[in-house]
Amino acid sequence: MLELKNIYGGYGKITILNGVSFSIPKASITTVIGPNGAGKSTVFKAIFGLLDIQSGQVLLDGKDVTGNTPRQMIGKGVTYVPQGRNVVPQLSVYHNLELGGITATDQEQVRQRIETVMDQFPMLRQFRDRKAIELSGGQQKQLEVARALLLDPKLILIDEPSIGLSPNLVQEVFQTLIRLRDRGVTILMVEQNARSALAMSDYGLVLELGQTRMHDEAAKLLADPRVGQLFLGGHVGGEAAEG
Amino acid sequence: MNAPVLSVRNIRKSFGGITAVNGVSFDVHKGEILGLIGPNGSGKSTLFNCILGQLPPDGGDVAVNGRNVSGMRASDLNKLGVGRTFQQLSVFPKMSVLDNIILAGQEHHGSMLSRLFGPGDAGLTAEAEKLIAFFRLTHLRDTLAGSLSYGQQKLVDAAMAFMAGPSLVLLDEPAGGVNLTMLTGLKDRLAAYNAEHGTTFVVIEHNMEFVMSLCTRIIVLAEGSIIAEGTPEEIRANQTVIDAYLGG
Amino acid sequence: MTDRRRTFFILGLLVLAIAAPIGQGNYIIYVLTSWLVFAIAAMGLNLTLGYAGQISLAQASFMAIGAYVTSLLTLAGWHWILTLPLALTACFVVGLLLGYPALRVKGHFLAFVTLAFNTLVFLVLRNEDWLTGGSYGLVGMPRPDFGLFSTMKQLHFYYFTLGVTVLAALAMWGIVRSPWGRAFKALRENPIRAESLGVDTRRITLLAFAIGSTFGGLAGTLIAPLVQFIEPGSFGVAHSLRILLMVVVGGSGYFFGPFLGAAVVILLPEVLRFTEGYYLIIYSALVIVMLVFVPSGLIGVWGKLRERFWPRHRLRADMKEGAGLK
Amino acid sequence: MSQFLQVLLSGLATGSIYALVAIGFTLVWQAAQTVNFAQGEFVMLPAFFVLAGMSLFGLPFWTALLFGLAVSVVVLGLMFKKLVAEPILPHGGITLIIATMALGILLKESVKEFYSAEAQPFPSIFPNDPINVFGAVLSMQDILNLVLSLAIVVALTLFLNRTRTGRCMQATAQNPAVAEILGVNVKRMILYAFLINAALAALASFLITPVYLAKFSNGETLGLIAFIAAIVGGFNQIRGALVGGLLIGVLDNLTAAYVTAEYRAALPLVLLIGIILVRPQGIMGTSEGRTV
Amino acid sequence: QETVKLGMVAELSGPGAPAGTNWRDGIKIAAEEINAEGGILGKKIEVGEYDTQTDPQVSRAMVQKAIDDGAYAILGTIYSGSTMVNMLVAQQNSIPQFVGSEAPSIVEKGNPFVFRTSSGAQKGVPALTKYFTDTLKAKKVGVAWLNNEFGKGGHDVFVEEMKKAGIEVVIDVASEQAQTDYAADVAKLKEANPEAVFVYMNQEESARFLIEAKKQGLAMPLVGEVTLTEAKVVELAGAAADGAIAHVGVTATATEVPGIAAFTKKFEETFKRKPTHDAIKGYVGAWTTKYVTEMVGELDGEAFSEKMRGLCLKAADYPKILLDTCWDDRGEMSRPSFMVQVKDGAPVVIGTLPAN
Ligand SMILES: Nc1ncnc2c1ncn2[C@@H]1O[C@H](COP(=O)(O)OP(=O)(O)OP(=O)(O)O)[C@@H](O)[C@H]1O
Ligand SMILES: Nc1ncnc2c1ncn2[C@@H]1O[C@H](COP(=O)(O)OP(=O)(O)OP(=O)(O)O)[C@@H](O)[C@H]1O
Ligand SMILES: [Mg+2]
Ligand SMILES: [Mg+2]
Repeated sequence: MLELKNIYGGYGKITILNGVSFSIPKASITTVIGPNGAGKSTVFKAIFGLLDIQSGQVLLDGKDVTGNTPRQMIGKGVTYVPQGRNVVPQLSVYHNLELGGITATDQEQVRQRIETVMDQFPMLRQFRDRKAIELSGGQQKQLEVARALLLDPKLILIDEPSIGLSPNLVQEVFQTLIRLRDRGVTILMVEQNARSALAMSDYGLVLELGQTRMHDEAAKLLADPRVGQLFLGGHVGGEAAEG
Repeated sequence: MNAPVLSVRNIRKSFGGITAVNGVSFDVHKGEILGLIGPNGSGKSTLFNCILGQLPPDGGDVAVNGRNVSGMRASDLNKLGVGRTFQQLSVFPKMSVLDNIILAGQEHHGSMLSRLFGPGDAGLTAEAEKLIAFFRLTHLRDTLAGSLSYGQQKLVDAAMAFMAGPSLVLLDEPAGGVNLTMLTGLKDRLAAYNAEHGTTFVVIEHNMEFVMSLCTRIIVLAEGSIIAEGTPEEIRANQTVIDAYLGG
Repeated sequence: MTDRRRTFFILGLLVLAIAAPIGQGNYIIYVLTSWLVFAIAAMGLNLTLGYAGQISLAQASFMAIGAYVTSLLTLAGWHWILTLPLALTACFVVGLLLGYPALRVKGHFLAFVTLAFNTLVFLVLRNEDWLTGGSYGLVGMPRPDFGLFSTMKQLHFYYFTLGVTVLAALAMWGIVRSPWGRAFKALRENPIRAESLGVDTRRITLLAFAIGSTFGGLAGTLIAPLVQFIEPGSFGVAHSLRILLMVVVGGSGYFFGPFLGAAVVILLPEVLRFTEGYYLIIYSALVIVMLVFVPSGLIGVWGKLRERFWPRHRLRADMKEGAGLK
Repeated sequence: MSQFLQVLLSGLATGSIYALVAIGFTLVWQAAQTVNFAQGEFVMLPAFFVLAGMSLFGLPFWTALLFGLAVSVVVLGLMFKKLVAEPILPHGGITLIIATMALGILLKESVKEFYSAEAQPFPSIFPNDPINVFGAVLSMQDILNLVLSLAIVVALTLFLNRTRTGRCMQATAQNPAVAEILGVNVKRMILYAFLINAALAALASFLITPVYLAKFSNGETLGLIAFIAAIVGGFNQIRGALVGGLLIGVLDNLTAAYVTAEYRAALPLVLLIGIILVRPQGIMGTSEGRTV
Repeated sequence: QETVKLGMVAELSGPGAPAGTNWRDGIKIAAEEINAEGGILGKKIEVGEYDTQTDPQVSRAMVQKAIDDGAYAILGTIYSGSTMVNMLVAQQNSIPQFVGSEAPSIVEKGNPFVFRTSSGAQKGVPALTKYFTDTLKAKKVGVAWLNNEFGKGGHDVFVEEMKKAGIEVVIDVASEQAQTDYAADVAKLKEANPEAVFVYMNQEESARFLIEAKKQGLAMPLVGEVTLTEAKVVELAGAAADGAIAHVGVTATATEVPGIAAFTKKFEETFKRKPTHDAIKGYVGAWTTKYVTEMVGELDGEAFSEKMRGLCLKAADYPKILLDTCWDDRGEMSRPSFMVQVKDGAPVVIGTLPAN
């Protein structure tokens, strides 16, 4: 489905990605983990056309999409939820959602989907006409996640959806991702909430120093003592994370 | 008995029809690590902003060490030893990591004038470097803080909170985006600091593992009001909290 | 730049500044002197704009205040050196006042508020002619005489101005290198966060304006004896804009930016003389081109060129620490 | 009494001109979140395109107007966007503001050097016959200015808030990075904003130049007063421009007639400072919301 | 020395550009003619152009530069504010200077090197007084003026003169440079209803004022000094300018004077527009430099200024001086002047006033 071949790239003169290669199959969830600053978000930017790639290739369904613009990527069925806060501050919640489906040809369908996601995140309906900037941090994140679900994507790139979400909503988001995967959508996710994320994923990917260190079934990574020691807070095989 | 380090009485705040904080009162005593949790939009950040002078509350009082500080500006509160972090990333993007951290401490050293005529770093470089090393950012010491990754900025933010040697720190989601290993370090550091200096912490966090293992007492907020209060064990077992927040 | 190289560089500049006017005609010396004067004004604005991030289009009005105070008093027989503290204090105080709107608005709003202030000062200077001479201005201010060293001659006045400039630059250097400088930057980057870290942003904002304005006033106290004529029109909004462009063209937020910027603005008409009336067109077009390619100003050009022609790809800094997972 | 009425009505007429220009400011703000310091020059220039069309190509007046409109849209819309706004926007708002200051000088000086330094007469589009209103005199032109600025405010407000394209423009202005990852055609939205702005500037130019006369320096005060009108009215609401423009026009005339002519120019400035101190978002403006 | 250098220092950019460019172009014509006649004392003249950007400080630098470049005489500047500063520099270097400024104070500073090319406001405006007393027989007048250093000069002299003549100034309206909205000004004049209004503004302001006056139906005579009836004003104001009256020193419309007619023709051919009085002033300044230098017989600034004081040149002997002209010992000039009125879109000379 998605394949990265030996990607090098970075910001200005600094090379951050030093040969990232991996491929993920269709209809799977892959979680990327790694220390802060490893380059996880940078990989997502590289895929989505937001980074100058010095060398290497990004293949989507076998076709070379290296250097495509974000608009082209959306056209090919890829959506992206970046890290941090990404709402349009002065537009209402509803209009923010509407923007999520701006590229769709069938606006009627978008409207229906908006109703669906508002059922899923009732807060959105409650605050439908408030400016997005007025929402709390977690509410804004809900809005963003909901917005990414409005199109019918083939591939979702989602960068740390759990930041700021309350535990029950993290579960809700993860459940939604699982349902999507079951419908055939491919999901590539970064999570620091790594133990619960890996627990629901098919594959795990460890990134360090801008290089892929490990790529394996999620369960195997969870069980790997070195991974636990280095990236999962040192409590290998300990009690499962709350939430 | 000593006055509580922080005493919040009946704070209320609403935004055009929405009541964000609805009469919240609680005390925090010296040396406590208090957790503040609750669903998204329950008013936690707003409460912090009201306590710390970033937002004027509609009503209620705040006292620090027995002294009424309602309406006091954030910078003055900070000089009383009250530090905080923000939920959003809030480093100074076009300043180096080192400068960010020195800045967090400099206003506590000497008078305004002595800061003009004294040394350029107010004598804080060594202390700042220790913190940078602890958070594994040494290689980024002279990098502009704005070009760090999300988690790294979060760490710089946390480091700044330690810089002034405060007696009370309010942390708004310090763990979000921080790698689990680093998070363990942060937690240990907070606990050690608390034990060593008797510093009091109030922590908003959605990461339950972090909250439960760090905090001595937890307050749960929902729709602007306190719905539960107790030890981590009590909270974990509280059905109302599970329904409103933790989920099944 | 290492400290040693920087010291050499600065000494070199100083020698250059001392040697520059020797053997030149009066006109060239006059131009060099006004370069120094405007560099001082731009240095002040650079503190307000470049370091503290508060855009101000009122710097010319502080030159006006400095110039009028000095002129009125020297015409009344005071010695320049005695008028100086008065002029600077006046500018400091008015600068504090100008800072007040900045506590409420930022960016372009502030630009227009300060612009409005500049116009108000202009109107007062023009309309209160009992004091200021109105639109006829004031003429014939004496140049200061320091016993053995009289500045009546153009060259002497240049060295006098150079001396003042060096002192002003040292003062500015002290300010931006101190914790105050860091607080100014913090104000520019994230005032709310700065406030929560104990930076009294209100005071720092007002100071950013007051100190910047004082430098403007200092430039004013020099322009009065230099030109020996002042009138309200010489301190209009267009001049504030000119000073702002000096700061930006040189490189705002860089210590030497204002010197470079002032040099360009003052000397460019000379270089472009052959283009006759077109030099303003060429100049403004060049400014736009520069902002497209080197938004950090001329000071950044060298870095940009080096990157363009000798690109150096750097490895990420944590690479040599090695991976945790082999 | 008739003097008062005259001053009031003339104030409204002048105010509607300020409003026309101020609309451009608020539009560019809502659609690109930047301020065009050359806006006054943008209004000065189209009249010269028309004059050039008439004198260089011998076009009849109405054709020359269309020609002027077309050239304005290309030069002040398309070229401004391609050559100035788009490359500089990523460097930040303040940089673009300064670039537009330089652009203002460039336009002004170019007109002066390549066309004329002197004022030029400009034919009026509407008959200039005076219309008597209870002893005060207005012209057809005055009334049309008022009606047009009102109509434009309504149309633009509807466009920005009620259409998807309008909202995409707002999104682009407020958070271009997000607009881009959502698939909004960011460049196109910026282009729309500047094209509309250019067309509006041209329209304003054609309406006001018969009264103001075509002169290279016309933009200086006009730009300043229009901007003040926009702030006073409320920068983030198109209708703020109308309110601010009319208010300043009327107050300016009243001051000149009844208070002081010497300090007449100070009035809008004092109003500006006053408004900013008591209500920074302007009379009609809404606050930008949460900051912490 | 091969050539005689003249420093043309004028407002080539900035708000003064219209005046400055005309001044320059007048001088260009003069320079061509002078060189065609063999230059000054047999040496070709070379005119260096220096742009003051309408900024007094720059103008000072430019005069300094012209002198550093070896200028024998300075031609300029026009804006009084600039002249006030830069004449100090010319004086220090003993360089004669012909200026286009009309502010009274210029010749009151005791500067022996400065000479006017048109009479100052304190001569021009009093010439008008007679018109108010004798022709209009006015008892109550109004004044509308531009509040800058040009307008204020005229305004002050006018108010003084009216006081002396026993005429009451019932309404006094100041306006701003580049003002576009004259509604309040005209409404005030209309309300006060004086018998005549003295209008003292620059060209475009005059035109805008006339347009608004027509719109509101201001009925009394509008009388100005120089600018009000200039071709440019008439072009801008169109029909609204009809009836406006002004006193002018020299004017391109005074075609019955042969020198002026010839100059006007040449200017129109070269520059495709009508010359303003600034163009004529520049022209006269350049020619005077030639005439007087050749009287002195050598290039000597001191001797030149000595000669100029109290000098009278007759147009019959010195045709390019255009009209009989005298300079007093302060550098003030006097020559006959004209009353002009706009009729059917063209200024027409309605009377001649003797030199005063
Ligand atoms: N805009 C930028 N300019 C320069 N360097 C950057 C920029 N953004 C990130 N970097 C650097 O690139 C490296 C990787 O950043 P990235 O954001 O990809 O990390 P990450 O793995 O997502 O970390 P985190 O878990 O903290 O989100 C970091 O060292 C960071 O300093
Ligand atoms: N400036 C504002 N204007 C309008 N509403 C606001 C504003 N600030 C906060 N609110 C509202 O107040 C409520 C509480 O917000 P707050 O940020 O305190 O929540 P929180 O508990 O911190 O949530 P989270 O866990 O998501 O950060 C929310 O419904 C929010 O929409
Ligand atoms: Mg990341
Ligand atoms: Mg919050």
